[in-house]
Amino acid sequence: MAHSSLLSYAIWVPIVGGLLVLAVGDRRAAAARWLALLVSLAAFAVTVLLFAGFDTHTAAMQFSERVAWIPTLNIFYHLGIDGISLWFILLTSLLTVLVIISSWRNVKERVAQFMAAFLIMEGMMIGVFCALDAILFYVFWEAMLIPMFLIIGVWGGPKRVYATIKFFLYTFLGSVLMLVALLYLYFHSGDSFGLLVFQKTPLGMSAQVLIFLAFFFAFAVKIPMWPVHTWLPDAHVEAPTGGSVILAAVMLKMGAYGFLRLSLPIVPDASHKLAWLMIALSLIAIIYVALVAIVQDDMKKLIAYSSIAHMGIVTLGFFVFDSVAIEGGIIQMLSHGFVSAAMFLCVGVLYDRMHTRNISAYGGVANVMPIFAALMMLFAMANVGLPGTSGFVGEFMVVLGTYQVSPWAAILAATGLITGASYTLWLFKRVIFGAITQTAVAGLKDLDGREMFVLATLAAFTLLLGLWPAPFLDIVHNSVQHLVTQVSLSKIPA
Amino acid sequence: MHDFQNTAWWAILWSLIKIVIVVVPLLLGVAYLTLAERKVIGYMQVRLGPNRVGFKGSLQPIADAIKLMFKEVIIPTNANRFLFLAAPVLAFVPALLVWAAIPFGPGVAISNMNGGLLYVLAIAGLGVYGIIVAGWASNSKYAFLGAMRAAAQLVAYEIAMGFALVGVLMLAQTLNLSKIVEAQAGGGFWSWYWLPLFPFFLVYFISGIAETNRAPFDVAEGESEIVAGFHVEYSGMAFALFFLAEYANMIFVSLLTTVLFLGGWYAPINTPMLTWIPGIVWLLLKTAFLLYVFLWIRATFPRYRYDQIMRLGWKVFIPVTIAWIVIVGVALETPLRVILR
Amino acid sequence: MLNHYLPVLIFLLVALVVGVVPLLMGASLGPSKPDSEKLSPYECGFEAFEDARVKFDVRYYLVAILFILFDLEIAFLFPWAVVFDQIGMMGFLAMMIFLAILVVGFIYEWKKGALEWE
Amino acid sequence: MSAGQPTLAAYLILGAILFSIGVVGIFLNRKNVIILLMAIELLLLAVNINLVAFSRYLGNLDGQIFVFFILTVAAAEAAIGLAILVVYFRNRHSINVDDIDELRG
Amino acid sequence: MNSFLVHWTFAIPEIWVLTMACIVLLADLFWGDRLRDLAAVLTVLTLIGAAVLTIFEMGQSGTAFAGLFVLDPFTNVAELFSYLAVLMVVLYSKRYLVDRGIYRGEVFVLLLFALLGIMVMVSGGSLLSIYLGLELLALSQYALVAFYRDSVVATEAGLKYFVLGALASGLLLYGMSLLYGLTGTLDVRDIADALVNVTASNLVLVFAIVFIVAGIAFKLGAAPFHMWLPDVYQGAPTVVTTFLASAPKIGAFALIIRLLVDGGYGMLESWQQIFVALTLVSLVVGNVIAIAQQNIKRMLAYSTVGHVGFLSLGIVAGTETGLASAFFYTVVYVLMSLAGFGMILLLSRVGFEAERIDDFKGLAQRKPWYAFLMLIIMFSMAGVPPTVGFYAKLAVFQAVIAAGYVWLAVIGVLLAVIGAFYYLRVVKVMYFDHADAEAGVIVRDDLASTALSINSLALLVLGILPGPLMAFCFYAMQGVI
Repeated sequence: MAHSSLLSYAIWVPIVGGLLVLAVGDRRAAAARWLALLVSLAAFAVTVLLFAGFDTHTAAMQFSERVAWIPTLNIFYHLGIDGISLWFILLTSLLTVLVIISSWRNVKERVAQFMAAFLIMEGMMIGVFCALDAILFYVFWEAMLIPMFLIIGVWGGPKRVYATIKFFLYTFLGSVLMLVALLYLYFHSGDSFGLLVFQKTPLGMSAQVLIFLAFFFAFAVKIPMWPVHTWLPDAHVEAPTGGSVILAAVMLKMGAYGFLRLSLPIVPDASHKLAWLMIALSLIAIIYVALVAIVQDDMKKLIAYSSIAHMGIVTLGFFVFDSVAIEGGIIQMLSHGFVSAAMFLCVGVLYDRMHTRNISAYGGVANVMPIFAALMMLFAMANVGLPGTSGFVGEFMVVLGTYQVSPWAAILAATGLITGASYTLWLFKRVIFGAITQTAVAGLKDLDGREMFVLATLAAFTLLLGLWPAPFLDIVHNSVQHLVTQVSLSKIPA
Repeated sequence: MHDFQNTAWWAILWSLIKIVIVVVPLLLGVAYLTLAERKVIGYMQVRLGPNRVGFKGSLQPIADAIKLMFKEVIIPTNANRFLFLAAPVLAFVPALLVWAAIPFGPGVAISNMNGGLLYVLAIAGLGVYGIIVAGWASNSKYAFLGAMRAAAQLVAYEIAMGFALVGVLMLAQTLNLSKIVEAQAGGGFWSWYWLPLFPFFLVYFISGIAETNRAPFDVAEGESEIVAGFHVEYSGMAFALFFLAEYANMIFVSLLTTVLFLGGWYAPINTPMLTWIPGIVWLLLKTAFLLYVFLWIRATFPRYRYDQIMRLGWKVFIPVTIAWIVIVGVALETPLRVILR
Repeated sequence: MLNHYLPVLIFLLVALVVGVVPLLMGASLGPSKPDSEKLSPYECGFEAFEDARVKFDVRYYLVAILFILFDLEIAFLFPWAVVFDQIGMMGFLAMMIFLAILVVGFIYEWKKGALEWE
Repeated sequence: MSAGQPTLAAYLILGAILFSIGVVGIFLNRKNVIILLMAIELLLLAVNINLVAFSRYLGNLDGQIFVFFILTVAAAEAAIGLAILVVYFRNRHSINVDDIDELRG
Repeated sequence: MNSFLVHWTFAIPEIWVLTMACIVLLADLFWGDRLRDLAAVLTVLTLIGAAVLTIFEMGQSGTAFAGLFVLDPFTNVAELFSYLAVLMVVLYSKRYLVDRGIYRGEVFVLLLFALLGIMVMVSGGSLLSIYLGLELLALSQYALVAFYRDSVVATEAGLKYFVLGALASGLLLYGMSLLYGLTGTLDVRDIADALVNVTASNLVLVFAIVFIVAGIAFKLGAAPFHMWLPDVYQGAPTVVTTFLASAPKIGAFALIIRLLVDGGYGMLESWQQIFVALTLVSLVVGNVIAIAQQNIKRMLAYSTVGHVGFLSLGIVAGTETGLASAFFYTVVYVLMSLAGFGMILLLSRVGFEAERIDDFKGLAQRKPWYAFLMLIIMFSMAGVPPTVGFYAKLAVFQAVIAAGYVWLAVIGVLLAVIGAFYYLRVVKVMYFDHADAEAGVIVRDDLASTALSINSLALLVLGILPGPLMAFCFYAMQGVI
């Protein structure tokens, strides 16, 4: 293929660029910012090339690269993407650009390190989406924690240390069990770490269940699913805006991606067997966590809980094993990527001005920041899942798909969505509408150019995905079909 | 009778007989060595020495022994009673025990053991415990100093002594003392080991003087400095045992030097005239000569300070002996070995 | 083998008897009239201090330690010397290497002043 | 071996007893570090008894050669142990085992 | 030539190191006053020379000196890593020693002798030579620990180390004596042959194995035989701790290879069971107790116990792959602890040991580069990719799962998570906390900091490209069984 090392570029351009930014140093902050922006744009360009060269007619892996990496242990540097990965790669590189722009002014300390952390993390996240070798996957998966750990810990809020260590240990704990499962699979797949080989490896039911549970811990923590979600609100509240954006928009997706790439195809029988559990947990996330969200008075925390609920819809979609639902889940992930990112950015905008995230400190923001209010309105609607926005498409497809399999689950999920609508709208009402009660609010200035650009970009994608989802679905479709076929076939040896 | 000779009882009886044959003359020898010492040194200092008891003082040792027997054995306050009394025994027993391996003629010994030299070295080394224990148990500053000096002195000479013996072993190729003497047979005094191993001979004999705590290496006693040192608190028979041990050791060292370096019982020149004289006579003559040297040295040299002993042992003897071992070794690896063997 | 050492054992007993008996004789024949002056340790006429077992110079340890080491090296030399004729050039050279290392150590302690007794 | 001579087992039991005394001495001794050094010597001597007994029993000299080396090493070990003890004493003015408590946690 | 001397050339690296150690000793004795760096420079030359000589004999294998000496790939590879470890220690050491007035040639001579001990252990083909190597190493270590004789803690550490180290030697030796009695030979290969005829349930054999494994565990620092380790690591001068935590572990590993694999592989089941227990206890003790530590040297000591637990996973596996991954872990551990203790070394100065975790507060602001390096080191120790520490864990987990001990691997990974906590704490104080006023200056030492940078970055670079190192370590174990 012509672009045979495009994926490597997508991974290594930001990482190497990040190291360069680091080398520029904190003292030359301006240079570091510009270089970072340049690098992120370059990385974005690479991913756009990927998009341009992608063949939608096949479910096979594209842009494959396979080089022996650690021959002693049969580990390969094996990359490749299908329709499912492609979108997340694009999402990642796009959001990194936006995060860098949005952090332009409001990060003042250790600028170069901050930018570098994001760039390096970008490369690793893309790596997760591209990796086709289990160990490579795991390496990117884990390595990503380091920059995030630092981002929250160094640039975060007052309780950042607690939050970041909790974040790290939760995710680490989840992942190491996955590692054991991957190693176990190695020996049952004829000494290979290839994810594609794993997918063809026959496995007995009990082994499958254990592997599924190991994967489950890794991915459920990351998504996060109830009851292992408790790190997320803390992490979000303490993280700097950029960190929250990446965390919500990309990192959470990784858990879901893991289910798609690993759990479903590798242990289909266990997935079926334990689907009830996954559905139950998803529903709890949708309903219970939404209720929890209502009572929050910290905006970030509220959005964090809403993220958990939204990701519940995603997992629900995956575990009804219906192609519509799965596609819906993927769309929901993308949508959430834009919307939650935007919501966090909105909160960031307010926080930069007021230095509080307490809902009661606001009220009547619309009066002084009309443009901001309008944009935030759009995102709130999308978060609720109003038709015409991206949120609607995903949620609708999931509920539709679920209904065909389990009407009750679909009804419960729909109920949860209504709860979701209530807290988002209530948040919006309390912050944006009403009379100005606080003097500080009266002095707020509307969005500046950078903020406008960032939010507008996201708004565009939100609307695009909501109004015209077909191109998104086209790319995903073949891969999902392939996945559904894989899941439907039992791997238990006869 | 023949059966009896094979029983264990006979073995024990025969051993006892041999022991008595050795020990009784030894103790007499010790007694008269004290007299000889006083006489010899007396003459060297142009005095007469003891001359009242018996003919020209010939009963003096007996008188001394009887006197000591009736003296009070004082045990100082705060002394460790048991160790205080054990110390003289500890000094005396090895002094006797070493004689077990000494050959008086070809194969003639209380025990003609193969590891004779090792045995002798081991037992002789125990003697110093008596001194150290005595000094420690006495609870007296002078005694304690004496004990420390004894230890320091041991540390100074013992290594050189060991190296000196290595030379003998290299030539003799056996640890059996009797066979070491036999290895020196052949010509006459020129085939004895004192000649090829002359440095070892000197080192060994000087170390022997130090081992017996004799002047000029009598720092452990040092009458004029620490008033008799380790045995300052001893009196009566307890003191006598130290005394016996010291003189028995003198004889032993002289005899062993004879065995190792001066051809044991062999005559100095291998002519019929001299070889008719029994070997034991030659042996005793040589020993007597060395004993005389002991006394001569005592009368001649001032006492070494213990740091000087240390320097002598470590900085002179050890380098010399190591070098000579190498020289002997090299010589043995070359045609020169014909001369040495 | 054992018959070489039986005499030694007997000799040991004899020597003990010969050592202990005079001591007992001296104790029984001699007078025993202790008084505190007589029993106090000799101290050149001064009143005796309570305990004479004072701490002493660390140098004793140093030299004693060196002594232990050298003394054990001799333990290697003895068997070597006894079989000198049978081990040939190999054995000779091996011991020379050993001695060379020993000498290195010896030079070291000499130069470091471990042998200076002042 | 003739009757009446100690059997191999007897030597091994002796070795085991000595070894146990050494180990117990190291762990139960609360008084003096010198006693620890002695206990260590005892361990090595117990091993030596084993080796010599085996060597004689097997008619194979290797064990005795090993003993030779162990003796030397034991001496070197004692030398270093004493040296450390001396520097320790200089710093702390005590060789009481219970006083060795500067490092804990 | 005498048959004893056949292949004597195999021992040329050992002979070279011995000769040079003597030369360094004498050279320093005579010219050390005028040329203060003489000993250090000569030591570095010695190491380089030894490496060259070792590389020259790579590929050869066989025994020499009537079986006392073994040359195989493991010998070469382990020796090369030992040189590297000592080299790093020497490069780091100067300023620390100068500051404390103990920059003396003896330190380097002792290091060389310790190295020689390791080399002899690594190439030991007989219980005798292994024991002698072990003791040469141990005696040098005791002396090194107590070398800083004005320090109360150092001398106390030396005393503790000595007593427990001697106890360990005693245990090992007792086991060796039983093994000798059972097989009638000291040569490990002959022992292996002789053990074929001994039933595994033979009580004497079981005793022998237990004692030998206990001795090895002591030397390795595996719990519950780890009591000496925290005290010694904390008390010893940091230069010495750096050494203790590096090359000697290769030596201890060699004990396993030579005694248990070369000699006792027939008894695999017996010692495997003991190692399962050792692994479990080490993992738990090391990782859990480390959390409570305030002193970073002590923390790293407990972390060592934890690492020993991890590397024993590979030994538990007992396969060639398992041993190879355990060896790889050992090598990686050596690299990591060199860097970790090297960092403490560099940050310390007179009157300030930089050994409290709080001393690292705000390092990211004061010295971002050092903080970054320490970050790499800590994450590598925690086993987080993309650092080489991860692959070490990966390899042993893989081996132990292959051997069917999935449960052990699960416990291992869980404790790895607990372990991550205390490493993160160091990162936390460096990056998230603000500096105390007192902890300011860092004295320049360009050579050492360059070495440290290389060492630490190597953890990262090897994490991205671990292939060659791993292949090298696996090569070392080729045909070991």
